[in-house]
Amino acid sequence: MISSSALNELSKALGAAEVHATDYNRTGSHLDVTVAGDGLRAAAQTLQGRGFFLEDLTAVDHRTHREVVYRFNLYQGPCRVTIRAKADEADAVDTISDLYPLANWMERECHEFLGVTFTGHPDPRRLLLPEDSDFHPLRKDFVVPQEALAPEYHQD
Amino acid sequence: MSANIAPGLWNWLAYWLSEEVLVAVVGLVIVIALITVNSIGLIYAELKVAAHVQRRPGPMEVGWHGWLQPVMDAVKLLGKELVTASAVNKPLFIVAPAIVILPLLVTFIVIPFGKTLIIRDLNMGLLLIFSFSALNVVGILVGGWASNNKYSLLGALRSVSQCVAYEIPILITVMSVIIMTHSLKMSEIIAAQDRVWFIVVQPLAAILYFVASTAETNRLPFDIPEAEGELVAGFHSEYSGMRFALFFLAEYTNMFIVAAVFTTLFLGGWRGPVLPGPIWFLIKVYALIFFVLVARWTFPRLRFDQLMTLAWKVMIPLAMVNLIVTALVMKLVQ
Amino acid sequence: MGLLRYIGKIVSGAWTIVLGYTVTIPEIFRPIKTVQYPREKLTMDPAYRGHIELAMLPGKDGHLCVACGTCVRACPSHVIKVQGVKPGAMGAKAGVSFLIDFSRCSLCSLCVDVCPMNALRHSMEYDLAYYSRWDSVIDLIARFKEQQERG
Amino acid sequence: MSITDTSNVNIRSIETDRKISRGLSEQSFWLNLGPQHPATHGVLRILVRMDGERVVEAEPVIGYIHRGHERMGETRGYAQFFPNNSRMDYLGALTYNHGYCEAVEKLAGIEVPRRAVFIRTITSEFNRLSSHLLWLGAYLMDLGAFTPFIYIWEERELINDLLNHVTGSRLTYSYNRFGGVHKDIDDQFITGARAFIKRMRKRFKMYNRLVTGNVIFQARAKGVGAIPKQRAQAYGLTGPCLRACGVEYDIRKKEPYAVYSEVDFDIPTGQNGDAFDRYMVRFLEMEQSLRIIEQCLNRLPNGPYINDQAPRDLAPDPGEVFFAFESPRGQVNIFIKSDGTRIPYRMHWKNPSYTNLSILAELMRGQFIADVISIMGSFDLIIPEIDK
Repeated sequence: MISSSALNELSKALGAAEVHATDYNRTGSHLDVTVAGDGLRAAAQTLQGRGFFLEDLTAVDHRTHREVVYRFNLYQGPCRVTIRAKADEADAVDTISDLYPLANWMERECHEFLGVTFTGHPDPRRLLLPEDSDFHPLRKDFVVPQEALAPEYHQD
Repeated sequence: MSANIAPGLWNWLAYWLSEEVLVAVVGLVIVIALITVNSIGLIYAELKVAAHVQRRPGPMEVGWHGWLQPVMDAVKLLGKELVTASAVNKPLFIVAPAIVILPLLVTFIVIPFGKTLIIRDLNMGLLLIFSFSALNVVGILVGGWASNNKYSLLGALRSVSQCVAYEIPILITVMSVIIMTHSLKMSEIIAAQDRVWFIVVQPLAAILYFVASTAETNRLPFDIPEAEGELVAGFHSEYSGMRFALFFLAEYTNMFIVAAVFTTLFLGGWRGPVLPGPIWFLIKVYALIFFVLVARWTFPRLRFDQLMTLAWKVMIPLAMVNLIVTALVMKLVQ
Repeated sequence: MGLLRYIGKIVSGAWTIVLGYTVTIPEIFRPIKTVQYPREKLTMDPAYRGHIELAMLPGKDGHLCVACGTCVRACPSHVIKVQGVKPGAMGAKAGVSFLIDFSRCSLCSLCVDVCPMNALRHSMEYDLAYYSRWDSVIDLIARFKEQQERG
Repeated sequence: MSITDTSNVNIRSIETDRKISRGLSEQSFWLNLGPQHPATHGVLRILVRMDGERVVEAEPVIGYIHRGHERMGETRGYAQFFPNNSRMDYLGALTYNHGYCEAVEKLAGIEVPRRAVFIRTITSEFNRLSSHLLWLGAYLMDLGAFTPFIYIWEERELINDLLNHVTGSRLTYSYNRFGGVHKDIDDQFITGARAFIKRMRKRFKMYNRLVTGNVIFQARAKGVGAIPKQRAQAYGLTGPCLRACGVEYDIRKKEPYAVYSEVDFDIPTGQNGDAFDRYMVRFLEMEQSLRIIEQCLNRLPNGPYINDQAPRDLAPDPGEVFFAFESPRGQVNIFIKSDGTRIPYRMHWKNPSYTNLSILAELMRGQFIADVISIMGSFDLIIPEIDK
């Protein structure tokens, strides 16, 4: 298990704008920080330099804004670093797909489901949804269109 | 007037009823019947071998232990629509199955089922078999090309290069047998095995011929022209109904021919104690085919380039060495 | 040396082919393992979870369903429809119509878990196929009565 | 003959097409592998640009069976998501079930009885075993050997019978419950499991003889689709695909959940990261699974199998949890955010097949079409898991 002083050092190195209290046994991450808009790539670069790999990438729709959540981990042992980046007014966040190729697909997925734009993404096409879809189904304001709901079973 | 016609008619009849023609006609009928029965039997054998290797009973519904299953399949295929996709090259597409099957019919002329049970014991018997069974691949190429399907074309191309590669070791291994028999005549090859079968004298040639001929028949582990995991169904992806059945028929007939040649070359043909010659011949042929059938249900498929490597880097050198050694020994014995 | 390795590779490769045959050829002569399905049928394990049915209890006439609707709320796929009536002013409600749409059921057993009366259980049916989507709607009350008549 | 004619091929992007075709011979053509293809095991489509037998560029096209599991998770109660687990990864349904339960229990702070944890581990490992077995058969079927595919069903049938006896299902189990499991295991299961372990160890020898040592199999698998360690890490591969590259990373060891910290087992790793190493890693993992099951059976404690105090209608306090577990295909991440209601505010799943697939495009470049099949087979892709 990683020491708290090392975590403190790490959060400083990441240029965290905000450090959230986290309990590994409860939330599953050792360090939970929010980085300011343009600090994300720097933080990702720092983590890459220290041998962290990208474990997960997703976004949360907070109704007022979108927040992209990155998880990094070490192969040697559990040291999960959660990095949160708030998307700006245009729902845009810098891409890290050039640093972590895995992020390419994860960002595409994030983009189509939550409408977060990743600035500088090389291939921002739809991945899982139809190519021409213009909706973001995991947004809280997304209303399932009536015709998409399953028909009643009696109408055979 | 009738007196004038009668001798002519008689001569004409006598000509047509002469032994030679009679043998040819009856032979042709028998051959066509044989390839059908052989294919049906082999399909049944394949179904059952596959099933029992995998601890299943296989077809059990039509007839006793499902023995009518392949017949029913044939009937089903006869009843199916002959789908011709709009983008195919129609004449070639239609003629390809015939090109595949017809040369194989010809080869039956020289297969010696028994001491006298042979349609024509030609001087160039062995050569005739190899030249006509090699034509088979033309049909596959034409069919694959005419289908206008990328999978079919890839399958056809693979088939051609595979055939070219494996014809060579086959011919070289056969050469080492011919050196010993001094003849291409089937009956003389069998006669030369009077005392001892050539499989004892030429074990390496026998193995090489067996492997190469399995590759010739496009059977697994060498079935890359129709590798269903990669090319869906290879060269016959677009074929349906009886056209597909003809490809199928050709595959099983080819297996029979290849095994028959092996029997003639290495297993003493129809020779054997107690039982009559033709029975021995068929026993040997089907025993060989059994191993080919089981191979399909045992091994994975080789990759295209590995297949070529096997042919050019293993089979051909070994066959050459075998040929040279045979030639040297023959010279020394003389 | 190279030649020896070349020959060794060929021989060892050929040997693995022979080994392959030694696995498959003996299998041909072993007994068959499969069950010929329509002709023979397996008996299902008592724990098997088929579609739900109303539990039949020895010494009890009717089913235990009181149409409380807990299962309806628990069902992830909204498969269950229950209707109940009160027989009189006093007595408890009893289910008179209990429909499930089996084509949408995922057999998760959540309804059986939540039932406060333990009125539900899983049936042993496993070979269900229908011609119409209608047929997959099963009336559990009718089914229960049928079973009761058969005893 | 119009082999270069692409008009009948659904080209995903003309831009990409132009980019690729630059500097290529006229002979190159598009080939649609899938969505209906014998080797893609489901509706995965791989659009490949071929130059003869070689692949120039490959692009996986996914999403054909996207069902929106995450959205479903955000519209229904916690317990109602159980059936969805097994629809994501139909071969590792119990491991998914297990992981989901652990995640929610962590979020809601539910205690789990010891016996239930052991039962979960045993059933998960059986599920892993059956998943690996099916992969073994399916991979060999891709390579053209049909018979191993049938042989593995014999073992799978035994596992299914055992699991059926406990869970009541044979494929899409929803067996775990918050605070325990749905049903206790009994002596019949334990004796059956022990007999199975004994039998399976013998069968491994048969598989070794029939498959592992076979010269054709080795030729098809060795050196095929070798992933350099750095690329595997960059693409975030997990599971056997990563371990085959020599990275000893297994959630069961690094972040042990259930009883994995108490049992003794090894993480098999490979060196070259090729298809053969992936095969070997999975093959050896099956043996490790047997070891885990055996130890769990020996140490199975008595007691309740479910926490009766666990609330039925779960409404965890606001907060979030990130939980990772090891499915047969690799690391699955569950991220659940609760806002205090009975319905999760946000539920996110990262499925291993999805991330593993993302390297495929890079890996396939320059390979033979036959190797593409071998690579895809060795990845053990589960399409519903990719498409979510």
